[in-house]
Amino acid sequence: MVSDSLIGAALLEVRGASKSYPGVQALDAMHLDLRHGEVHAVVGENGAGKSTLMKLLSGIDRPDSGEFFLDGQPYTPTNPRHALELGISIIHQELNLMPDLTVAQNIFIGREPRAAGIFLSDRELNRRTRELLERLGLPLKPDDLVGDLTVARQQMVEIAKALSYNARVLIMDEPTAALNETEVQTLFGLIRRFVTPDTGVIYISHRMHELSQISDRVTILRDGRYIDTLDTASSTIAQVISLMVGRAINADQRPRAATGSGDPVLSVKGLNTKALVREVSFEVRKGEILGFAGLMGAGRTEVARALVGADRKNGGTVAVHGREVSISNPADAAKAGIGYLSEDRKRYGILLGRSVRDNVVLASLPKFANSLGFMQDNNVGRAARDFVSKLRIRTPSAGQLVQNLSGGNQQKTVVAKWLIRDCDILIFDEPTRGIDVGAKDEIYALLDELAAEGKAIIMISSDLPEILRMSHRIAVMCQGRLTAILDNADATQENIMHHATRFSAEGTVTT
Amino acid sequence: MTTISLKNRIPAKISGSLQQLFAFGSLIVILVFFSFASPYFFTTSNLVGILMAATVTGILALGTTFVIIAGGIDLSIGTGMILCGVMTGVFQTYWGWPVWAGVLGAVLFGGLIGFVNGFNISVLGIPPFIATLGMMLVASGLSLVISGTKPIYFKEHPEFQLLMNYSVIPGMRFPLGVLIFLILIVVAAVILAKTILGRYAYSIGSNEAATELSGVNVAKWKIIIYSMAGLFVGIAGVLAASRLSSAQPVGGMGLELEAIAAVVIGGTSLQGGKGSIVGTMIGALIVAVLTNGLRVTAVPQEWQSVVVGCVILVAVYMDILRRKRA
Amino acid sequence: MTTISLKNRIPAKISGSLQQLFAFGSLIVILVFFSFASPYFFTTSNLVGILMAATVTGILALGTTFVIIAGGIDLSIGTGMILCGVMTGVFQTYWGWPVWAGVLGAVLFGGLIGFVNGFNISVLGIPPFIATLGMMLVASGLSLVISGTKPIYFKEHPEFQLLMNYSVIPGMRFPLGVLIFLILIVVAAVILAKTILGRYAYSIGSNEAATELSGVNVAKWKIIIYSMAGLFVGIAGVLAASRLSSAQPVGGMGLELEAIAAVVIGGTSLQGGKGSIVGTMIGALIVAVLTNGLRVTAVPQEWQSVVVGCVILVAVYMDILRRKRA
Amino acid sequence: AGSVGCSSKDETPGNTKPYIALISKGFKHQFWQSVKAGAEQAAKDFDVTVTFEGAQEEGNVEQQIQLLQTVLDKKPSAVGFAAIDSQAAGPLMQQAKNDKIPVIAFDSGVDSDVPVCTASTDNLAAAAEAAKHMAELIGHEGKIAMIVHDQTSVTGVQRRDGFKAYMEKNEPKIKIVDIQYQGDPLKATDVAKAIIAANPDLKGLYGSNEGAAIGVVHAVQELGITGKLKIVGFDSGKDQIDAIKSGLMSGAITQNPYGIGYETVKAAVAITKGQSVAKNIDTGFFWYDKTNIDDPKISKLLYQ
Ligand SMILES: Nc1ncnc2c1ncn2[C@@H]1O[C@H](COP(=O)(O)OP(=O)(O)OP(=O)(O)O)[C@@H](O)[C@H]1O
Ligand SMILES: Nc1ncnc2c1ncn2[C@@H]1O[C@H](COP(=O)(O)OP(=O)(O)OP(=O)(O)O)[C@@H](O)[C@H]1O
Ligand SMILES: [Mg+2]
Ligand SMILES: [Mg+2]
Repeated sequence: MVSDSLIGAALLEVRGASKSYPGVQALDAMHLDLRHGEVHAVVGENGAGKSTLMKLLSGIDRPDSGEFFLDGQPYTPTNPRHALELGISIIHQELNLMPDLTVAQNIFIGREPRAAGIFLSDRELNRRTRELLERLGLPLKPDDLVGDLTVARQQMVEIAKALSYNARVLIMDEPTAALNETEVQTLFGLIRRFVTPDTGVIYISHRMHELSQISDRVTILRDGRYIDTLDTASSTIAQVISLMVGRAINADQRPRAATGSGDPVLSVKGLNTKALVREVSFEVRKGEILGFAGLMGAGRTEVARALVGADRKNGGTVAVHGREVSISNPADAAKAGIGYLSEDRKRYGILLGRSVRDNVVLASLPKFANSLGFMQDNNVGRAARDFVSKLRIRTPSAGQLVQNLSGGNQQKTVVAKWLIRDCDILIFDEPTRGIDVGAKDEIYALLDELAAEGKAIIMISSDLPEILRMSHRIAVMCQGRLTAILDNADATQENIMHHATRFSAEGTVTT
Repeated sequence: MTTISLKNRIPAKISGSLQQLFAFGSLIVILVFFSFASPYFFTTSNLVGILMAATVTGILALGTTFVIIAGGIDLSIGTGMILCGVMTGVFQTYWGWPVWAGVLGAVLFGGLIGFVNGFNISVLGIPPFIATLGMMLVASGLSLVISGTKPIYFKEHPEFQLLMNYSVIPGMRFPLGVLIFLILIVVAAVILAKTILGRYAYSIGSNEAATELSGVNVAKWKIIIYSMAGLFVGIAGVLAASRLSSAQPVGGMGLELEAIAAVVIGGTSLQGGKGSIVGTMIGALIVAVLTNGLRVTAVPQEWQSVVVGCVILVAVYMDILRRKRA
Repeated sequence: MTTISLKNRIPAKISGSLQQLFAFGSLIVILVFFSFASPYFFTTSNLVGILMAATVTGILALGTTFVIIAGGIDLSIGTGMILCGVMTGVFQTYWGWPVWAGVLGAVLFGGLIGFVNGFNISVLGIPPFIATLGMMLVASGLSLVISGTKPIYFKEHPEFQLLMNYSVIPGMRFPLGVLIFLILIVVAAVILAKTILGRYAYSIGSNEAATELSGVNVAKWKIIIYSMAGLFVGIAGVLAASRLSSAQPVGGMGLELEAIAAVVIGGTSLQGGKGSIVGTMIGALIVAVLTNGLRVTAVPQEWQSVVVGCVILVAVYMDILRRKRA
Repeated sequence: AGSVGCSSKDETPGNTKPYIALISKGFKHQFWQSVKAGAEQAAKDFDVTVTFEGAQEEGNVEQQIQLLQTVLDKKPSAVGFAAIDSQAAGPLMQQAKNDKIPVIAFDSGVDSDVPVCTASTDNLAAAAEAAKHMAELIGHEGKIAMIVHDQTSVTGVQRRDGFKAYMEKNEPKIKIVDIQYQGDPLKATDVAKAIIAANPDLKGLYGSNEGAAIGVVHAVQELGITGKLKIVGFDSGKDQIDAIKSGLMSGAITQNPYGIGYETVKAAVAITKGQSVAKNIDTGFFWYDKTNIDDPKISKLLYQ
């Protein structure tokens, strides 16, 4: 499908790249051509092989067969250093930062400014970083420890680092998965500024509506194979999705009525934390999905973590089914029937070195053990297989190590963990991060099902359409305070943004 | 595609034990080598002697496997074992308890040492290295203080020495202590592979924060894991005392390194989250067989540690090569 | 909001040294305590004696700090140091090299040991624990083999002992060895905080894969870090030999634990990525002061290790409490 | 020297007794505990203050030097010193001399002109005595092996060399087939078993201290070959005494640890009073076996 006339015009070209891992043909004769001065989107379902292709381009892995060309010259990267030297800079799907180093130290690792030969010049380092961050308009401080930042801010560090290389080809693997709308627009601004007739961007995302905003063309792959390349301007989202999944998806946005009737299952009163959260009070009712919206750093994650005892509360009460419970750690929370799915998958979500099976049952082991503590491995296996097929986790078997799954499939694994646990109250913090459109739909359906079963669900999401689609009511946070709780019927994107940016916070506002 | 799906069908268990194959291969090579090098090596009594020599360190390594899989470390096992030996002497000789009570008491005392370690680590938040280093020093001093720096002899209970030495197979010197060791291996392997405790050990070692956020009471399980390691320490202490028919208050330092080495040679990562009892036992046997073989072939002692060091490096390197190729 | 932004504004350096405050506090408490407990304790000559006692372990701990910050471990420093001592004996006494050449040779030999460790770890991929355990055994054997199991005396160069013992301040016994130790502390602190080597040590320990992805040649830097630790081992070995005016071929086992303990008590995490030279030195001094104080106050020797163990636990726990509150 | 430390001895109220510091090679083993007991008895008898310290790990020169340094800084009236490596203590011996602190060597000699006198056992001669008995026990021919508690310490080396030299010189038909080094009783048991396995025709085994000797005893017990092998040992302890009484072990050499401690302090007291003492105080060694073990002259040298 790639016409020969393009050769020579292409900045970066992939011809017939294949790669297999034990049990998986991750890429199968894949094609891609990135032209000078374009933003080229790459889409495909979870596990389609997008990240694998990027790993080959950055020299982390070697293809089994196939060729790459950079400016028409054969390009065979041997390691990440080599790729960087040739002007290819990558933001990987998984964050690759040093948590114990500062923002500045992370950005310039390997390129530290020096004074007198061997000595580092931290002043120069911080100066350059400040300059870079100002130029990019990113709200980061050079000497903050990266480990103290939220995922979203860490993602920004990655972006700043990738842009600081003055690369010719910038590859971004789901850079917006952890960002919300405002930050996404900032990023798009950066990308547009980056693109010149001499450079190009490969952009991977599961957020379909972003494609028309940022990309010139889009390449679709399925099961590791090249499907098609379209001009974004002359194609529709529906078209792209159907090529991606090979079937129709009903991405409708049903407006919901408030459930109103159910009894409150979870009531939070006057929750405070040391850092940010002030006097947050709300209720979630039986059968209800309560959405949490807000800008980055609004404190939604912090509310959830304090609620389940992962962080220390500074006052406030939590009642479940009307009875006050004392929660000082996540085990207490689980006992009280509250489960929390973290936004930070790698750090707080999965056991990378363990199997899918071990991961999905982690929260409910006692359910799978007999009274003597012996595991009933048949039941474990059955449950794991059940959820692997229910959530379409793309894996050769339930025994596969999670570290060998694609990012989206790892996320599905974490979701499955909480579905198996069967809590009365579920807090999902960015549950669809990195999940493809088709699978999102399945997760939405599951959440609806759970709500219909009478569970109370909190869904924290930075994806406003998702919040609007899923929530019965929507809580909006701004700077650690709850600024509004809206019924779905009354909520619009503008409305929510208004409350999310209301800096004159005078305590809890309810509608 | 066919080869790929075929590969998938090999159950994880078998490929898991294939993983051990090389370390096991090294062990076999060493066994074969010494069998040719000395006619006295591959005799029943020498092989039983090797097992007996491996018993104490091996039992310590069993408990340590759990601790290391859970991402911890235990430096107190060597001197803790000495202290448990002294305690069984105190119970039986000073306090006149019957043998069974003295043994049980000392084993539980080992559990108590482990419990304190677990408490210091989980509840007080002291890093495992420091917590167990502190305990190592305390235990080594207490052994001397409690015993008055003298061995305690089992004057009242000469039969206590049978615990290690009683011959279980008539006509053959197969000591009860070795049988206990073999039983403990099976018990430990079952606990690790089949019970919820084993699962939690792997989970905690793999990602403690994620395990905690999954609603698991990590503090509790860590205390249980260290306490269990402590029980193994108690058993090792009792068996060592039984073997010498006396509780020796000195020594034990360095045993922790031997036990940890057995675990790590067996493929368990100090990062936690991975490992197996089979691996640990192969690791322990490699060291025990090598040590015995070098003695039997009368290699000068100053060369022995050079050879042991090199063989460990080569064996582990071969293992890495093999995994890379696979 | 103010508190948050305020917190952010405190530069990392100052909050870093505040972190050390408590461990430092423990040290002061111990110093004050012994000053009241014994009139012999707070005398110039005893304080210099403490520094002298801390010199060898302290120098070993300096190199170990880099290794641990980079996420590694080095068990070979104790016996490696002994081997370097033997080598300086070989160079000076057997081969008749002049003192400076014998010293330089032994220090470089230490660097070679470290290089081999680094090579085995980075290039062959052997886990640091195993690689350095193997080296520990090899070095301990080689010391005996090379020396013929006898101490080597510096018959040709009696002045060699001045390296450790020469009094740098006239009229006061302030030995050159201690001065060398103090200089090395400064050198190590500067390397760690101000040079690219230090930066990469933190970076590799914090996230090795990410460092590699950022284009840093991790294998090379790990080899450099282990080699540097080896140089410290060489210096420690030479000073120990100078102090004893003889190269002792045995011992060293256990020193690695002492050095690692100093590092960890000083707040460096065995996970890597964090730590400081100041912390390590406070850790080393806590142990040295405590040991000396207990001797000076003539606490019965069997109680000494009990006390040291407990004080380590309490000091580290206090440190944790303080950080939690902050 | 530190000016504060110099006169502090007199400043300590109620502690004007002469202070004698003993630095030994170790303190955990019963041998040293026995030396300590003798020293403490002498302290009582002569009304002086005595401290007794040894390296935490027996044979660790570095640790011992640090101990010595610490006590020298306390300016004692006299120091008793059992050197692990006497040359290694050279600079400190010089310091003691400069500070006019008399040094008495005990257990083994100190290779220096500083010590005023030495209270010790002749380990070479003692080991030769053990060899003599071993030769008689096995009928002056056959294979024997040795387990020596330490490869490098003076006592280890002397107890090995004394034994070996005697055999080489006087017993042409006796062959020493293996020498291994191990002083920990548990490990010595495994070592002895390996040696016995490798040498089925072994006639005798020698253990050079308590740990090594009882290791040999337990090895023979575990293998069930009591009587096939002659065992000769060193030092005492209940296990060894029992083994000798039951005939499992033929006999052993005992030193006089209690006497070493006592004589050291006694000599130190004499020196502080300006009296002269003999340059060498031989505290002696004795062969004991089934026949003389209950002899009061012997039994008072044995520790249980
Ligand atoms: N190291 C590995 N070992 C085994 N399988 C692997 C490995 N890396 C990737 N895979 C498999 O290769 C396939 C493609 O994965 P890849 O990460 O490229 O997907 P992706 O398109 O990036 O998906 P996502 O949108 O979920 O990130 C997946 O089935 C994955 O499980
Ligand atoms: N562990 C931490 N240490 C220091 N500051 C933190 C920590 N966790 C959160 N914060 C700060 O608290 C604020 C709230 O972050 P939080 O993650 O709760 O926001 P959020 O609304 O969930 O937004 P996001 O989309 O970034 O997840 C941020 O300013 C963040 O920097
Ligand atoms: Mg991906
Ligand atoms: Mg959040």
